[in-house]
Amino acid sequence: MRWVNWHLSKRDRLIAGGAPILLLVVIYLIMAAARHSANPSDKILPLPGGMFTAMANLLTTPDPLSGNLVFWADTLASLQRLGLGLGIATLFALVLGLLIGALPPIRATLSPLVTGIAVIPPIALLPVLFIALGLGETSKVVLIAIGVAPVMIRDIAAHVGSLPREQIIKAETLGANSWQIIARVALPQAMPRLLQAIRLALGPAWVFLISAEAVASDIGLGYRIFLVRRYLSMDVIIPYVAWIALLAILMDVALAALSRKAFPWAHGESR
Amino acid sequence: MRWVNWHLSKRDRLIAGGAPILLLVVIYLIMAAARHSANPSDKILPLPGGMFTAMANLLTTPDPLSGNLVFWADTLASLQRLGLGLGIATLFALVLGLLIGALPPIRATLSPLVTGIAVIPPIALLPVLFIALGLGETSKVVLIAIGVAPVMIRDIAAHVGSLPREQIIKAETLGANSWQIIARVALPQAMPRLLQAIRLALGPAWVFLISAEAVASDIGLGYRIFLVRRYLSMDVIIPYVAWIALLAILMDVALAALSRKAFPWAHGESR
Amino acid sequence: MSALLSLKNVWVEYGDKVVLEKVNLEVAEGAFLSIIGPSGAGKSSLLRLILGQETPTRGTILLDGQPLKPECGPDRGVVFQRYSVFPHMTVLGNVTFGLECPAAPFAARLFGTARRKAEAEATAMLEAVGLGDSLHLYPAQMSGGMQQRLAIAQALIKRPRILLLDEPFGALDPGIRADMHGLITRLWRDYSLTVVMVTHDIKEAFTLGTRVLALDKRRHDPHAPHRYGATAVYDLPLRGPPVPAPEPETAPEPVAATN
Amino acid sequence: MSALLSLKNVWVEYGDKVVLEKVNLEVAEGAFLSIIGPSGAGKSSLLRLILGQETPTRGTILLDGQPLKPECGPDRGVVFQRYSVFPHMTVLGNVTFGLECPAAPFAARLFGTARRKAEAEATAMLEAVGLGDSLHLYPAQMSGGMQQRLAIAQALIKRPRILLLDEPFGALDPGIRADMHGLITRLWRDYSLTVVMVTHDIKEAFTLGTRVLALDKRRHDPHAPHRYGATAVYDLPLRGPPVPAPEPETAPEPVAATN
Amino acid sequence: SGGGSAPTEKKTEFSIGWSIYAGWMPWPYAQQAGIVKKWEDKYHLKIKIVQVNDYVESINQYTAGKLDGVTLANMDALTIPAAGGKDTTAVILGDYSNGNDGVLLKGAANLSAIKGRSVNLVELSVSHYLLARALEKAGMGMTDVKTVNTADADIVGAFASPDVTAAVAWNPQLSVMRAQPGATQVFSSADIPGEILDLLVVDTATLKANPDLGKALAGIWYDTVQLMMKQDADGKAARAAMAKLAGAAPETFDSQLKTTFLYTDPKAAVAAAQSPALVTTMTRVRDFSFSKGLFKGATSADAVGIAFPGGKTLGDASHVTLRFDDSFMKLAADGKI
Ligand SMILES: Nc1ncnc2c1ncn2[C@@H]1O[C@H](COP(=O)(O)OP(=O)(O)OP(=O)(O)O)[C@@H](O)[C@H]1O
Ligand SMILES: Nc1ncnc2c1ncn2[C@@H]1O[C@H](COP(=O)(O)OP(=O)(O)OP(=O)(O)O)[C@@H](O)[C@H]1O
Ligand SMILES: [Mg+2]
Ligand SMILES: [Mg+2]
Repeated sequence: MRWVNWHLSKRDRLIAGGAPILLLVVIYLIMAAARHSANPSDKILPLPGGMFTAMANLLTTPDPLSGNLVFWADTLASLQRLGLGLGIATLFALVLGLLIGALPPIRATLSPLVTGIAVIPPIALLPVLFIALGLGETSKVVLIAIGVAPVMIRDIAAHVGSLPREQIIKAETLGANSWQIIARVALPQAMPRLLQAIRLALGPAWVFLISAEAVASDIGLGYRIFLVRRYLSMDVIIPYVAWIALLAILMDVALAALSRKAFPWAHGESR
Repeated sequence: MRWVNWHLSKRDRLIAGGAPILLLVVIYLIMAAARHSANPSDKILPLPGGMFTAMANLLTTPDPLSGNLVFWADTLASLQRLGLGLGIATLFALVLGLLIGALPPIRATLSPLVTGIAVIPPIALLPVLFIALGLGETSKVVLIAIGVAPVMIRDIAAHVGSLPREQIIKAETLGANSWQIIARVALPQAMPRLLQAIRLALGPAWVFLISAEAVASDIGLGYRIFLVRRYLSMDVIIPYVAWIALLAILMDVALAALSRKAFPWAHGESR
Repeated sequence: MSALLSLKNVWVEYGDKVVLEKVNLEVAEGAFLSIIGPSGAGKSSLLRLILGQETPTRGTILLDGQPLKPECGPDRGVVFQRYSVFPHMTVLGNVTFGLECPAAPFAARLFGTARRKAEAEATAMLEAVGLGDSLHLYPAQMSGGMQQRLAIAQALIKRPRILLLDEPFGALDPGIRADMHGLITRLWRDYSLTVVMVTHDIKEAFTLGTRVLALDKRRHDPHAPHRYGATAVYDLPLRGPPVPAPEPETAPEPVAATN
Repeated sequence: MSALLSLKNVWVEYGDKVVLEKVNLEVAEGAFLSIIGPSGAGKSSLLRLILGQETPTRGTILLDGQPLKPECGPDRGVVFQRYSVFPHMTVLGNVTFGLECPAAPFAARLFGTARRKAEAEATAMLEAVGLGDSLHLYPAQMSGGMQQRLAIAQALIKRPRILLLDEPFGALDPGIRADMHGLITRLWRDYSLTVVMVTHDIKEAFTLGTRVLALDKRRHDPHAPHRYGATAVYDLPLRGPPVPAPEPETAPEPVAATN
Repeated sequence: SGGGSAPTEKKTEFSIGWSIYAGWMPWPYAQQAGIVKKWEDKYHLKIKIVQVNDYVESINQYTAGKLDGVTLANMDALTIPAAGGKDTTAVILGDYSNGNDGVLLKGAANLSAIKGRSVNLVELSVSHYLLARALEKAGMGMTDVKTVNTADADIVGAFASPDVTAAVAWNPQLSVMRAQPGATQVFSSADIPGEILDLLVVDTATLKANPDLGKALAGIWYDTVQLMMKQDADGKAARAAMAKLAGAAPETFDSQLKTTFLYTDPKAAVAAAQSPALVTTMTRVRDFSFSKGLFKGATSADAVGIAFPGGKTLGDASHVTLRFDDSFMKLAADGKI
């Protein structure tokens, strides 16, 4: 049977998908064990035991500031910032993406600006951001939003812009004005793409969150990572990064499921 | 006339697109002037004159390490890294994106891994990256590649995976094996999307380049920005960022033009 | 009666390929114009011109004596050759949309009784095209012929002044096709629509139309096949009202006048 | 002669919607089977089953006495109802592709003389379907009927053992349709293909086919319209070879035997 | 060694990492001015002087064994490589910060006003130590302020933001921040002279196997600092070149040098290394570090052993990972290199 047609069963998919990840874990363990046998206090590739101790410590120590347990306090703070930043970015992507994609005058006006913002690395202009927004939560949330929104806006705009022209004309013959075309034709068809765009933005969003928390912060997963990076405490960094990856993968899976559930027409077999 | 149908002339598009950018520049100038009238030695929002002097200095001073003029040496070093990083990412996106998108067994095996890598913020693992790859060019190029490739891979894979099933079946009835389906059906149709993915990846790629140069480098646009940030020399940072934006926009425009030129079938009016 | 629609010396060219040349056409209000012609002659292009989707490279098009704006409104309805419906709306949603647009310019949706009324009207129309059983399917779950009927229902529910049909019955079996003939004839008469229909079925063209237009190339240069475009080679006004298609036994009740 | 293709008690269901029920069918090698039936009856679904694109919810399908693999090979050729061609290949590329695949399993492309030979063969086929003037157009630049003819040429150039046609001539004008009838009949006879063709044109079904199958629902429950699926309600073997369509004056030379 | 593979064998190629700081600029200048080459030729070695833009990353790279030596502060030498089990030798005691680190307040002229404020600083760095010492001297404790970790590259921009009113930083950032309207320096390392030391450290095993490396480094260092401190045109040119390498104006760099107590004379450096004050300083530093939890898993501040010239040790003598070695400076003082 051709590979293009070789559909695996659910169980086989799990096995196949797990294998490379397991392999990486095993390679890591072997390398870590080798380094530890050479230098028992090696910090760069900690053994599971070491990570376990370090994490147990963070899971049981209360944070001096909030009184909550450090690990959960970090998680909560980061998720809040991420949620707000991604939420704002999504909102912008939807509104501007639809307007830019559907309305030529808006496209002409805003598209160069969005492209410009998209290609300006926001971390290069952090000082300006600080002056404008201070050093508090706002600047972190805004950094995430500015970091991921332009790509999302451009993605949605391109998707809306490539809707078949027949659909727009059909809507016009049905008496739709520009607003109705946006609300009833472009918006619903942009939604699955928006969810896909959020999924693709998750990775960059975490990058910007961590960068923001590295710059100035007193709590958060990125704060902790950058604090202990000073001491090359990979026994904290690796579990934290794994935890971030797990959270992000859960969000990814949830978004994919939401898309299939909410927009069945976009996932059915085409005929 | 409805806004959806209001197509502007080329000249009007230029005016409309330039207006908001001009507006931002004017706002900046007003704010800078206000700050300077309050504190003539303000460093945060430099006046054009100050930026001009600072840049003239960098444009005429030779770099002590390489002997070339600082500004051009920085530009060249950064562009080289960016080109290599983006090139590698593009290659991976194309090969893995095609395989994951077209072949279910590969999809089952690699898709979870790619998702995992996509959501791990590479910035958090910078120490590991630099330790594994050293402080040379490799680590910077790899950071860019790791930073942008997963999003691109997933984008291409999703695009290839959503090619109409009829096309695959049609190709099979024409005697195509999996390889031929990938090479002749999936690959060419993925190309315009790949160019679009590169365009969207330009912004993040610059972010990763600058992050890498901030940590370990002695030349490059990002190095210079982080070097002078210690002195809050916004008179250098702002022109550098503007230069980065200009370079990125030129690349963006070139890629868009390339796509229209090389893949006319993907840009023609649909009927 | 002056012409509702008039094309004067209209040309359509793509690069150096001439598709339509020197097309002159006057369509009177209330006419049922059938257009026939070989594949690739430019029939669909002609409909696109009337829709405002494309502009002629040369010549002018007048609607009600005014130059045609390059955009389309609810005065025109269309069934495209590749029956395109909205993939994200159910069958019922696709048809109700046309009723919601004028009624809810801001909300873009109807609610409550207004919605139920619109849905009832849409359901009646869908029953007339034989899709009464499939109200809640998405287009991707339907057969080609069902999608085509949906596109027809979607266009007809608006009762547009000018109805543009591009091979509307091509994917239908003879039984359902006869039903559709009956339906369209009835609506055409009851609402005095003006219909422009492209078809490959000569019998259909003559049975339904009050006038048959044949598009084809007048000249053909075998060494430069693109140099000559198609134009109206025959224009046959048929006398008298068109013979309505025989009412088939299984025909549904006419939909008319629910609004 | 034992059956080339046999369906035994085949059902197709979507959720609780029954589309095909208890379909039993034996197709002999060399047959020309016409399938007719109302829109939405399941004709395209039946073709998808034979293609291996879908698997039946119940029952078995045998090809040459072997259970059908759930994938398709070059032994079957297809023209889909919504004539899908490769949008990124030119007309010539679309047709040449089928010749390149078996000849260049690794390069996936032909070069030099081999390429010129393949292109000559493809051009001959394209001239037979009347697209000789449009070799370098992309599908998006062609009319509906031209795309349909391209899809036909693409399938015919492979001379597949089993040819599956889903309303292949629906978008063609009578003149070109007659040419196509001639072409397909000739290829069917010369290469002893087995053809399964869905059509809405009853005359076409009887003219071309050696056997006509009517798919429809046997029972219909108005309160539960989805509970009953369609099955073969008539199966008429026509005696003698089919009457070939009259050779039209403008018919191109037969393409056959360039390879 | 902490780098995993112990480079105990003799080798001829070494890399020394540095990052931008007034007291470390002699290293890249020595490279540029050919002084490194001179000593390379003398001892038949190759020494690569590698710039790492990010200070922490330069130490990480050293700890991971990618660099044979690195420039760092005494506290970081203790808490990062030494606490991480990497046996490290301080070959050169370059200078101590004599005002290069400072505590800044906005809208107040006195340290006591810091009470209750949020202080932006690089947590767990010498800045943190300086703050702790400042609070101690003013009769306060760490609980009297709230610290916000701020990256050293961003602290200038952060301090320009109106909602930041207190910060601790080092030069060159410090001088820029101090110049901002309304900012006052209320405490500096000049108030605790000799406690913040800037060192060049080398992996102990590498040094043992290649003593010539220590000699060459000492030679390079004293050649360079003596050249730069000359009050003639050569000295001025050297300082100007260093300023350029640091991305600063010559005047700025000169003012930073004023707050850096450079041990230009090897004899002074040897004396400082042998002085009991160094033991006191290191005791303070390690107690502070231990209190901040920087000795991973250790139950007492004695867990990390520190050796001083003359066989004195502090903490666990069987587990010495930080050694102050005056032998190479002594050789330089005696002109034996
Ligand atoms: N995913 C699906 N979910 C529910 N019903 C489906 C789905 N796919 C197909 N169907 C139903 O299957 C039936 C048969 O479709 P098919 O395309 O085979 O019809 P057909 O005989 O080819 O009709 P036509 O002549 O209009 O092309 C239709 O009634 C359709 O609604
Ligand atoms: N973008 C384009 N570039 C070049 N030629 C084009 C383009 N678009 C359309 N054409 C040509 O215009 C001609 C008319 O197309 P049109 O769709 O109007 O034909 P038609 O009469 O509707 O045919 P059919 O009966 O097959 O639908 C075709 O020959 C087609 O090749
Ligand atoms: Mg057409
Ligand atoms: Mg069908």
